[in-house]
Amino acid sequence: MVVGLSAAEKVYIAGGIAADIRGDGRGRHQFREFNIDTSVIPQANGSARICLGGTDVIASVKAELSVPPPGRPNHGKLEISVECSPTAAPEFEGRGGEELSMDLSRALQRSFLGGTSGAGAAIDLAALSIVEGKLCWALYIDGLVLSSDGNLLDALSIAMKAALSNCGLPKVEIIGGTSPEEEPDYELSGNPEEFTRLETSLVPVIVTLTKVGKHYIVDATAEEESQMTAAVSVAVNKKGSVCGLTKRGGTGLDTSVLLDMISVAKRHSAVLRRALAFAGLFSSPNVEKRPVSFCLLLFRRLDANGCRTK
Amino acid sequence: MVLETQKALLKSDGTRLDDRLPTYVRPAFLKTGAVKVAAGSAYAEFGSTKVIVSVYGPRESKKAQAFSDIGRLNCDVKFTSFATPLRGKAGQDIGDKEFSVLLHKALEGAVDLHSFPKTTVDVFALVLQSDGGDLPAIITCASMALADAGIVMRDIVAAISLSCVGKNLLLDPTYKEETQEDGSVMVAIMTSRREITQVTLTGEWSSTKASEALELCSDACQKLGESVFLVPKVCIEEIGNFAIFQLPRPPLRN
Amino acid sequence: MAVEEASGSASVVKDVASSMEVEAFRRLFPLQYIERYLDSAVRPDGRPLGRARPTDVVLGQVPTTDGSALVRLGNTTMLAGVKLELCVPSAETPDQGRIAIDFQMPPICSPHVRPGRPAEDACAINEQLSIVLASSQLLDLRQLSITSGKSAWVAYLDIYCLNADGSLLDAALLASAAALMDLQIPTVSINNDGKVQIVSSREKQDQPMVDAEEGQETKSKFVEGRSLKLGPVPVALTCMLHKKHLLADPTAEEEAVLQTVLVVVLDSPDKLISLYKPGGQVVATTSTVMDCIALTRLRLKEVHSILEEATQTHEED
Amino acid sequence: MINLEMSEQARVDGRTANQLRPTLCSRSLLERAHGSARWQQDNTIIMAAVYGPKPVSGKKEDPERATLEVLWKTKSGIAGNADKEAEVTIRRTLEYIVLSSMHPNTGISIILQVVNDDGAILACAINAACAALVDAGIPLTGLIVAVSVGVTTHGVVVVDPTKVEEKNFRAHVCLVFPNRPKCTVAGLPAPVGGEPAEHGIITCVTRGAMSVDEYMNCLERGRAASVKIAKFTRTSLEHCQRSYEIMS
Amino acid sequence: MEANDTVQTGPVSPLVLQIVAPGDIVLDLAKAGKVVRLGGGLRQDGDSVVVTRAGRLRHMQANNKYWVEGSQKRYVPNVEDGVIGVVVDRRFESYSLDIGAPTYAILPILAFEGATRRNAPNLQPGAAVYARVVKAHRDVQPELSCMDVSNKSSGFGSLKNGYVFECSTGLARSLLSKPMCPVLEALGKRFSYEIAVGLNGRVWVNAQEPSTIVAVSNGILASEFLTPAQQHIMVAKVIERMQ
Repeated sequence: MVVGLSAAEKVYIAGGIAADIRGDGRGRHQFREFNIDTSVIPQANGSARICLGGTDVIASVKAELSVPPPGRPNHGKLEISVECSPTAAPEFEGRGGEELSMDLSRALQRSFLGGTSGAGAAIDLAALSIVEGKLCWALYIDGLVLSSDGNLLDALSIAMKAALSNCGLPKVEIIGGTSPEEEPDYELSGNPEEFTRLETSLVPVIVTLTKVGKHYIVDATAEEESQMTAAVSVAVNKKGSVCGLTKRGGTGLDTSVLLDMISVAKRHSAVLRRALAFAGLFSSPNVEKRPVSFCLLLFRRLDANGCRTK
Repeated sequence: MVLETQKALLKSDGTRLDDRLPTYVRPAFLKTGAVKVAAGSAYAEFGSTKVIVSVYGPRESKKAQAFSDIGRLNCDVKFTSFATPLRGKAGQDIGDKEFSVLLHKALEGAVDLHSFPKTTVDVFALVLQSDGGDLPAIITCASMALADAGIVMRDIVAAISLSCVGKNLLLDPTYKEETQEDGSVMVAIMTSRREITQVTLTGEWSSTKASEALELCSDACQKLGESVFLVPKVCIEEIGNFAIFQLPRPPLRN
Repeated sequence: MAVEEASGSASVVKDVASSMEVEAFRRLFPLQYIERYLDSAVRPDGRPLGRARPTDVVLGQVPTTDGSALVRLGNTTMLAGVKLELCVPSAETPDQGRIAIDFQMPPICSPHVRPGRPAEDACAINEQLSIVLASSQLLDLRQLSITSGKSAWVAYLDIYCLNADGSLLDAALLASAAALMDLQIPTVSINNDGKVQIVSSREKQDQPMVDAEEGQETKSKFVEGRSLKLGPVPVALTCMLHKKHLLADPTAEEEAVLQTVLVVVLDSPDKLISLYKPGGQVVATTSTVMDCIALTRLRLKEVHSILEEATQTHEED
Repeated sequence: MINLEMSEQARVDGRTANQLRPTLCSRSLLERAHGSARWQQDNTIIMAAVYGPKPVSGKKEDPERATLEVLWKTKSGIAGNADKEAEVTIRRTLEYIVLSSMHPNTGISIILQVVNDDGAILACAINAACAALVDAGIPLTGLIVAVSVGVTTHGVVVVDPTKVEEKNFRAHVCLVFPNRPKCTVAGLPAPVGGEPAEHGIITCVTRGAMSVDEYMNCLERGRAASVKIAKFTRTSLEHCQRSYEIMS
Repeated sequence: MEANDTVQTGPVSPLVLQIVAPGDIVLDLAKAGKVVRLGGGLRQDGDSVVVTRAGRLRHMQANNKYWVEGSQKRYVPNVEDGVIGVVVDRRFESYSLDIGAPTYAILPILAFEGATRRNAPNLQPGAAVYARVVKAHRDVQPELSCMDVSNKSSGFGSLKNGYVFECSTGLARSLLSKPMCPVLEALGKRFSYEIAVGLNGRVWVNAQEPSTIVAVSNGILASEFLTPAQQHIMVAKVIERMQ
């Protein structure tokens, strides 16, 4: 993202951050207000769209019946990919978009998929298994960037968490073929009321801390991102565990600074999660897929500790 | 079943399958001047992970690229088709590309890009054999190759990875250990400045464990960096006579 | 007039040369630099014109392959690996396996190679290698057969150039042959349906006992692992022709300046596998061709003994 | 000479061992190309087109000389390693005759389209390329002649093998020699290494294994055959714009 | 063009008027004596003169000049050639002209008769210009001028109206030969037209009636491989068809 900034603007941005008042009036540790819509794509099993300031992303979850991955018969599959639409920015066309998409997908995969053994994944992979070694759910989580004004990774993680909460899996009835030799015989439930929801409490959210000058800020805009020296994206789940770490920007970071950033990110993630849970109350994965919209207008006034300042 | 294999990674006396303690790295061998025709090059072995990196340039940047008063670093990582136990190119290309991006990110903070404006330095890596810890090996080797090429650098970058298997933290994991890990950490550090240029973490980690792992990695990098620092000096005398990497050699214990 | 000019510029070069540092002269007048050496029948690296660079073959370097070799020819370095996979033989040749040769020049090997599409040189060498190996009797593809018409091995021979410093075909051919010498075909079991499975060394010890107990019905036949019986190893020698001079085994520097190249491949003193001369500014006369063949004959002996030594050291390890 | 009689019977199309196939060459067939030629040896047909000298940019630009580019197009249209190798061989062969220093900073493209392949394809292509370069008026130091020679399983050497013959033969060779120029000065062109200049080998590509003696035999037969093709090249040139046929 | 500076008179090459091919050695300079001038298609190699292009060897007694007359589609600039170019670009000091050569040619803005900084003809891209080659060296762009050696326009300059078509360089050369080329002579008897022939294989024709232009240009193009007698018959047929 090339933002053409004059020298004066650069000084203004850096100076504002140092003085704890940013261009749009926020402090260093304030998010922009955001808006979550769920069930925005009727064809998908679950979907959500989030507008975070000028950043606009959609996440969708598609569930398909599949064969368990080789070597892990009692696991399901989880795949994540991100696409940057050229409508968001002209740079996204061609290779530029490809590179950014790959960067974002890898950061999200790191945070959501856990280790190679499958431990620490956002969704309990064992819960996706239907018949051991034969049948399981494969969840395809796709992110689409519609408009970009910084902090894409956080927005995508929130959208994906909301989409997973919104996701309903139809019930599968096993009719036969349970013996190890046979192919399993199953029937998908046609009843729209019969679905299972995913356990999504452990899905992490990502908080990116962007270092500009000596300070770091949350939820940076594209302009602020262009002035960063380094950025660290930390994925944190409900337990307060770190689920993924990605660094951007070439400048080195001291280990102590990194550890400090992780703890700050943890505090922010708690606030974000609470807000999301609130949003979750308004959406339910029903079959008619009526779009449910929830606007977090008040969120802006929540500070890092989750208290209302006013 | 998963638990069983996890156990199999550690022997009853707490050592790993290759007799290492969990916090030990594999025997490493590093040498500069592996490719004579390159501006700078290095060869690295971490256990049976073997990589060659050569550096070419600085050369004139392509005209299509926008004007820039700082230089560009162009990284490219390739695997030989027999690097992994299963021969094949399917899916490997994506891995190569990601490695190229991560290598670039790990190095750009350490290289003084202002010292070669409007030009490009090429960093090409070839993984001859892959047995876990490929990316850290490439990063360490590449920073040596850059130093060998006389590119102005702020510091040497050393990198190491770590796998979390059950409760154990295994430093510098092999391929077998990597395939069964619950989480992993990869850290690249400028060793004298003690600054992290690149860090990735996967899997679920409690804060204390995460910081323990980061500390462990940065300490290991530090030690690796100290020995890496010696290598260019040691090899300068050798380059004049016969500078080709020697595969059959007594391994250096780290 | 033109002649005068030419001699004039030559004398200028000589004058400049006397007052110039060797390294600068080498860069500015590469041709004159090399010609000065050639006139006194010696090469810039101290070799006589007809001698190849020190050659070094190490077998079995890559444990992830079924056979591998590292070859160093002066600075030129090649790493070759063979991997075997099971396949169904083609209907035309039911009792033969296949060999697929891939020569690669990754960008690390030379400043002239860029990432992306393979270089023209790499394609040409790949083709030359395939033709030489097909023309020579080195590998009888019938040895790669397991059961006629049903199963066979396909050998993927990948050669990576790690350091390109001239005479690439010579080094690549040597590395290919050495990797094939190192190739170990694994033991396989064939069951009644003709299904072939690779047996690892540990299983091999257990399996026969089980078979004996279960009797005839599930009995699988074993085909013991072995190494290949190879024919005479073809040896290539790249020669450069320049004016009246004949140089064997050129370096990249010499190749770039002197241009006319002639590659001879022999597998026994009288058997010509290939003679490849792609253009160049010097024409080869019958006597030049005979000289090149004579040099290759000497090289053939040398390389065969190097290979023998390499196998011995490998077996001792 | 018993060998020769044997070979006469052995050749499917009734040719003797030293007999070339009917050869045909026509020039300036393509309207757009700066020079073009069609070379036919019975069923082997090659179409060559030359463009340039034209301005080039980037890596191809050489301030000392014109750069040559050869594009080899087979019927299937998919370029493999074999096609790339043919391009390299032909390009380096043509570099021997093109006076590239006359047009620095420019490029000359030679496109060779295989119309039909019935053996001796490389030799035909080189002859076609040479004819097209002459047609385009590219400055040349001389002409070249390419000839293909095969060695049968009995060790008999025959010229200009067909595709079927190439397949059944033990080996075959493509040889390129300089064409003997007309000369008004005695003693020129100067002999090289005790042989006439037109005996010098510019290019040699072998396929299959043979003994050294057999190769020498090939050289001799190839040189003899090249004289006929050289004569044909010259006569076809003199009958500019008209195709001309010989039976040899 | 190269010359040998000896004074004696020598024999003429026996290959004159014959078809020569690249590599042919036509003359031994050691024996040729007096000044020998070499034109297109020939080069000096030591003491011998060697052909580089196929064609007919020509010799002009008056100045002992040899050249090879061939017909190529690609034009290679030679000093003193009259060429027809098309303006492709206008720069501060000069125009760029496409003359069908490997590179564009330069026509300085002041290279017109009586041109000054303030008063120079203004040519737009696409304009056809008849000009003279004044510099032709392989290492630099060829340079043109619209003035003869005595700075007079003498027919050079922008070509207004009319029609430009391309032919081979050989045909262009034959149109300019003396005595007058039969086809032009025959056409001239019937039609009145203006013609400019560039040695780069471009011909400009202008006349009152468009039909005349068509007839003349077709007549010229059809004449390339015909004998003088055939040319007369062909022109007669063209005229007949027009009536």
